[in-house]
Amino acid sequence: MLEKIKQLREIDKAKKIFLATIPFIILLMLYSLASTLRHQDNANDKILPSISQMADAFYIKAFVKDRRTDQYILWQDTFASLKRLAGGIFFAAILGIIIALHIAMLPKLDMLLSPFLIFISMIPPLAILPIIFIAFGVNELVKIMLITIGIFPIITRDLVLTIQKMPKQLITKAKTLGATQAQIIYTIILPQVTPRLINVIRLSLGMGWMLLIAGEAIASTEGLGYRIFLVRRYLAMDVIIPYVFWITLLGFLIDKTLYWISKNKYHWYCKT
Amino acid sequence: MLEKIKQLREIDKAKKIFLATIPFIILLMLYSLASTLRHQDNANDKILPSISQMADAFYIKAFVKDRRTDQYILWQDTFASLKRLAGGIFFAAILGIIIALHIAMLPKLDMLLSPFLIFISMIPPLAILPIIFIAFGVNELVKIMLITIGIFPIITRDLVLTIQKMPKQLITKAKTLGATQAQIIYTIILPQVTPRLINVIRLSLGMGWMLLIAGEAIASTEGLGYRIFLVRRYLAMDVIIPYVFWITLLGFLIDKTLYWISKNKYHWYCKT
Amino acid sequence: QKNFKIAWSHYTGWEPWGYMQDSGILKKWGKKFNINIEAVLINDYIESINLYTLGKFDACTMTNMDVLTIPSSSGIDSTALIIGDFSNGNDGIVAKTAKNIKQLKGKDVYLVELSVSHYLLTRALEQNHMREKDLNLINTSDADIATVFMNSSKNSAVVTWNPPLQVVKQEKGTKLLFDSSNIPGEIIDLLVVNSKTPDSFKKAVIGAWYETMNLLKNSPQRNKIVKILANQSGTNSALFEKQLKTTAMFFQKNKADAFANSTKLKTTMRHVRNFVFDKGLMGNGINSPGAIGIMFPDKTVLGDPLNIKLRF
Amino acid sequence: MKNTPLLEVDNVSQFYNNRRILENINFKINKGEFCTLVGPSGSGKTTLLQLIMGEQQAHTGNISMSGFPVKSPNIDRGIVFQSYALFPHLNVLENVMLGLNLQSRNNKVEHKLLLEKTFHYLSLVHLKDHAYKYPYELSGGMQQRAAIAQSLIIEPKILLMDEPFGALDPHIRDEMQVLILDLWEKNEMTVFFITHDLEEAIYLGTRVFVLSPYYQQKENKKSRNQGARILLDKKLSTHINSTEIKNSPDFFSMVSQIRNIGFNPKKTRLVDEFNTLHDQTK
Amino acid sequence: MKNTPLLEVDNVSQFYNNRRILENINFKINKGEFCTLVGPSGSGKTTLLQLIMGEQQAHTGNISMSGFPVKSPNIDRGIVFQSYALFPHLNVLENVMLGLNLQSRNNKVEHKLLLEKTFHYLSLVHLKDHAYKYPYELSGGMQQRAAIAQSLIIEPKILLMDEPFGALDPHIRDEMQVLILDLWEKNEMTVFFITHDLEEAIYLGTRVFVLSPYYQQKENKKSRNQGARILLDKKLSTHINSTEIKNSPDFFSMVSQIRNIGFNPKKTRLVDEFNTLHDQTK
Ligand SMILES: Nc1ncnc2c1ncn2[C@@H]1O[C@H](COP(=O)(O)OP(=O)(O)OP(=O)(O)O)[C@@H](O)[C@H]1O
Ligand SMILES: Nc1ncnc2c1ncn2[C@@H]1O[C@H](COP(=O)(O)OP(=O)(O)OP(=O)(O)O)[C@@H](O)[C@H]1O
Ligand SMILES: [Mg+2]
Ligand SMILES: [Mg+2]
Repeated sequence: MLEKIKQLREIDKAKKIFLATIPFIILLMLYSLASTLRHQDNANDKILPSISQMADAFYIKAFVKDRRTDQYILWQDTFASLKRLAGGIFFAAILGIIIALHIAMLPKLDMLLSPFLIFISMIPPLAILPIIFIAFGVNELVKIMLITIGIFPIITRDLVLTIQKMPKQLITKAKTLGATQAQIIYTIILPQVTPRLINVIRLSLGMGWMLLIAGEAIASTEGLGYRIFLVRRYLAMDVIIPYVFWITLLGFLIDKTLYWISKNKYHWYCKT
Repeated sequence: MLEKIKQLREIDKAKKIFLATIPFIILLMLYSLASTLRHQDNANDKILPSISQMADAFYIKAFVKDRRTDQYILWQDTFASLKRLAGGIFFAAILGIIIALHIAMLPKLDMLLSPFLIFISMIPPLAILPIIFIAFGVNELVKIMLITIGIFPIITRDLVLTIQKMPKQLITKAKTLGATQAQIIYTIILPQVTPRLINVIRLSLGMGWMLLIAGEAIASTEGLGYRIFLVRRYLAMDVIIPYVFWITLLGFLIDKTLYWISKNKYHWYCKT
Repeated sequence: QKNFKIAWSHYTGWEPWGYMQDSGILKKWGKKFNINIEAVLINDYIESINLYTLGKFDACTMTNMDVLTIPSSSGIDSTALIIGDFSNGNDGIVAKTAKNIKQLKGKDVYLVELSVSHYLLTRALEQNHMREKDLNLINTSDADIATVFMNSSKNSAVVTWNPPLQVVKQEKGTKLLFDSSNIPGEIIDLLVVNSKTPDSFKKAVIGAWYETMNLLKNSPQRNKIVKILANQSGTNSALFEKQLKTTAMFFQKNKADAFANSTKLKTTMRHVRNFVFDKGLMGNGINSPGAIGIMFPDKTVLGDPLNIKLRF
Repeated sequence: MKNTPLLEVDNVSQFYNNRRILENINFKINKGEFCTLVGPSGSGKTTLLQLIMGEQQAHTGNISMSGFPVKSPNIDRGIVFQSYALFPHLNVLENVMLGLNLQSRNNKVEHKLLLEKTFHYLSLVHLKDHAYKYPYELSGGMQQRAAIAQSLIIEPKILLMDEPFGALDPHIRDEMQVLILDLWEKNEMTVFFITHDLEEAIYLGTRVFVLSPYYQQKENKKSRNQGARILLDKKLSTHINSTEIKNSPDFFSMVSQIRNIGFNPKKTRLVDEFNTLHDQTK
Repeated sequence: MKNTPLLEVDNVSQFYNNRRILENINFKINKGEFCTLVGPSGSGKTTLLQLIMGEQQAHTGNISMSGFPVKSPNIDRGIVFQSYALFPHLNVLENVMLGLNLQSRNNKVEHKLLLEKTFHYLSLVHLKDHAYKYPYELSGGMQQRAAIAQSLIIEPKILLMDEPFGALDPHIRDEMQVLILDLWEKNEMTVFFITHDLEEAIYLGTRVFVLSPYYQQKENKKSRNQGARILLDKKLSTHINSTEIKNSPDFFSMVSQIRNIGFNPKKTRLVDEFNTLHDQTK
């Protein structure tokens, strides 16, 4: 009888995967159609290359050593970009959670910082690059910081809202159990917002990629964004589209990993 | 005695405003210092213009008619940009809430669309501009759509998470009270997530501005982002910084307005 | 000071800087003068100039126009150390339906406003006795200009440089109306160094550059190097060779010096600075095109001799 | 169809993480019965209610209403939850009126009638003065009363209630008991009522169930993973409005019988013994 | 300091949106008292408790503990909430052990002792078998028991409880009552206990308060915006472990006296009359 429950779950999973693939297949078909039509019109069309053209271009980037650098470009780019993305998001998360915890717990700090934080969150970092360069120099750091600056206000503000929506009784309870201010922050609030932190990171991954690509387009010699920038001048969509697909796939996998962690490690979160 | 409560609130408010201004004043002082130092070094420095230089430049944009277009540039730009921003966010909100409501209520649609939505949310829209141009053309619409495409996945996914965290008992209760599927979606869930929708919009305003500015950089003849990118060609930081400040101020005011709405119209939201 | 940094960005005439860094030529010449030189790629052209102006770099590649609008007007005394080339067809105006410049009247024209494209357009209009007001200019980001043009309305035109110029020229039905070969020697691609940098740096850079030019002009390695440059700029040799054809490179120092000493350069710079002033690119509060002094090799000065910020 | 019971629970078992909570639950409820369910805390009363609601699906066995298997919650079965579950975005009036509004055709005349009815129910639960408060502005007991009114107002065929009077003071509790008995009689409702107050169970019910995991399988000792069963299913005589009954000796002996059967983990009965006690109430 | 009462509530009034909830509340509680507070639903019992906790600040009047004004919640005052308020990210064991852990110095020997103590309390509230479940896996009654153990384990000077036994079945409720009386006696605790069960109030308390808005100011009619007051403050004789007392006639008359005074909106008393009934318990 427990067997039966398991079976039902398996069927459910299969159904889930089947349904999930449908929109992707539709997208692929739509693309092929559009591409074919454009090629009929103009055999040299560059904007919507055929799937096989893209596969060729992707193959070269992924599995043929580049003459200049003697490396596999795709992997080199991927590695460089993932390092930056991870760094940017990591700092944003750390910064976000630290600020959020303290803002939410210390009313004076809240008054002091919250309006400023909202203000900061509205600054389009790409518009004040020279100032950012003055602050962080021109190096790896600035690419990471661009992501951090863009994302941490969102993380911070979302976590502040989350903490503020927690039942006050839990704080009271903790105080009556002898928790110090620090213990309340670190043993009561922090573990309770961690799953939400994971969710906000999932939500801001897209923005993270965008900032990464923008940053790499400004100053860098490798990375997925750099490559896209480079070939964009030639409108080489046969490289761009697979690269974007690859970025999206990576993002998808990171998202799913984070989801898996939050579901398993923080199972209590979904149930309350 | 009720008078006393009121008085206390007033004092609180004054304290709040006082504390809130401190970081701004510090920022201003830091900036002035850095600017003065740079100008001592090089009287013609353009990167950190002095406050009065910026005030002059801003004055010209705001209150002196432009020779070429015979208009007040700042207001023309502001109006153009706000229209686009409002449009982009409006469509994102509508799209987001509609998709989220249906995904959250219809498990099959969830299976069908959720993975695709995550996928979409990871696509950096600026990297696939050519395809976006094919879909929307090169015009006003594309600038609006850039914002919509960037923001709606965040709104949608956040709302889905919000709805999924609502107590299931409320749905059960609604069903036992005779609510149809449509009534559950539109009279039970929708009003309950509206305040969260407002909050997500507040959180994604920053991203909205960023996309707007990026979009206006691509092809346009007016708008705050257009102006920033135009004057960037000669490092006119005396225009860029006030413009960024203006953008940030507008963002701040929009945020505060939304907050005010959510606090007054959805007072029950903060209390639960 | 022992460490020097050069910022460069992707452009046909500047690709050699990447090669000089990777191949060790720069390093070698640095050693000769007991200094370290590094050439750093900054993808975004304007940002590379900004960084140079900020002082993060000692030298930077840019055009004779942008050196006026950014570093010079920001008070950075700059020297056009190397005149690498001038654009001889690398910048151009392409239209979808218009057959000549006159027919552009009232049409949408996509361009990076206030860039050399804008200058080129102004010169083209001048020659056809037209004014900017006759057109509908639309500011466009350099990276997206080809796509924007291709998806724009039927009557539009575009002013741009290579490689996007190559891409739009290839489009079916487009016509090149005007290009920089119609105003030869006016759009000049330079390596600009901060005038304060020591001679050792300047000499080392000049040495390295012309060694590379020598290799590129005619040597057994030429084809190999072109391949590398093409690769580095994201294309293949054939297309890159095409770009080189429209770029008038100065392979020898004496040719470049001769160009610098010509009176043509003075005329050009007068045109350019008038354009720059006219568009307000020298900044607020500057009310004469002569506010910035430009000194030529013969020590004559165009503009304010007390405020020399650009030296050839 | 007189012979079809209104609600039939047929050999239902339920698990959480491989732990058996309910085991072979069997009973039939006819139209018009007032069944009360008592049992130790954590025995699975709420779980059983969720199965009947259709909020969860039973892992084994079947549950049917009027002969049709139960699917998802619907208007046939009204419910009052243990945790009150009011809609936070509606004030008390709107919460109570919700069921009526969901089914109304939205004309003015009707609206006025519905409003009147709502205020009638609000006064029944003493919330008339608080009609415009939102749930977060209510005390625990007030929320519970609002939830009761919300469910009663649409007069469902069968009403499921999970410790509905738990947070009420004695005065209002008495009134609520009278109210629910009134409505039950007047509207020929069927009620399934969970409570932890044995006296309330006996006083209100026409039939009382005891759900408990404290029993022995056969002669053996208690097995490790055994779920709760219904250890007593007894018909009671109805006694509406006679609060006096609570002091009768019969009443007391009944209470202590139930406590012995269901609530004392040390005194476990054989299932066989129980089976003979299962009244046949068809 | 013998003369300083442990808790002093001095002329406290409280408002919500200009509506008066509590009006001129005055009382003193000495160390070792077991005070129970009853009152109609919505009369302001929970609000009063929040004021004593320091969760809210009184709009007028003062509240002090051992002579010092009450500020924010702290370890002196333990609490069990009406809505159980367990930490969702901790399992039952961790929840109950939390108070001990927060104060421990984290060495192994001590940890083992604390674990033992925790399991002792878990078995007292019958949750030993559920030690590793998370709150969302518990029934209402189990959550309430976990919350009780969580607060009792740190043996606070004064324990505030808001309808702590509301969701418990009669068997466990009896046990909990005995447990709390045991601990009270053993640890010389002071208890402030809100309940809606009058019998429980009288059975447990050494002193009972009735908080109610049903009274008349002077000879006039009930005023529109009057808050709840303490209408009865009565010392009781202690009677630990003698459940029999619940059936004595004294007990019944006491219950009906309280119901008449505090719970019937129709029978309102004059405040003057009340003032004479306020026992002086110093
Ligand atoms: N979501 C869940 N996951 C795991 N176990 C659960 C879950 N919900 C309930 N349980 C377990 O099921 C058992 C029965 O719970 P249920 O809520 O039905 O009890 P109950 O009889 O209503 O108790 P109470 O009178 O205290 O409300 C309990 O042992 C509980 O721990
Ligand atoms: N946040 C709030 N905003 C406005 N009014 C409130 C709020 N909280 C409580 N009230 C009001 O205060 C009064 C007292 O509430 P309180 O919770 O103290 O009652 P209680 O005596 O604990 O009732 P119960 O026995 O039902 O728990 C009620 O009328 C309630 O409507
Ligand atoms: Mg239950
Ligand atoms: Mg209460």
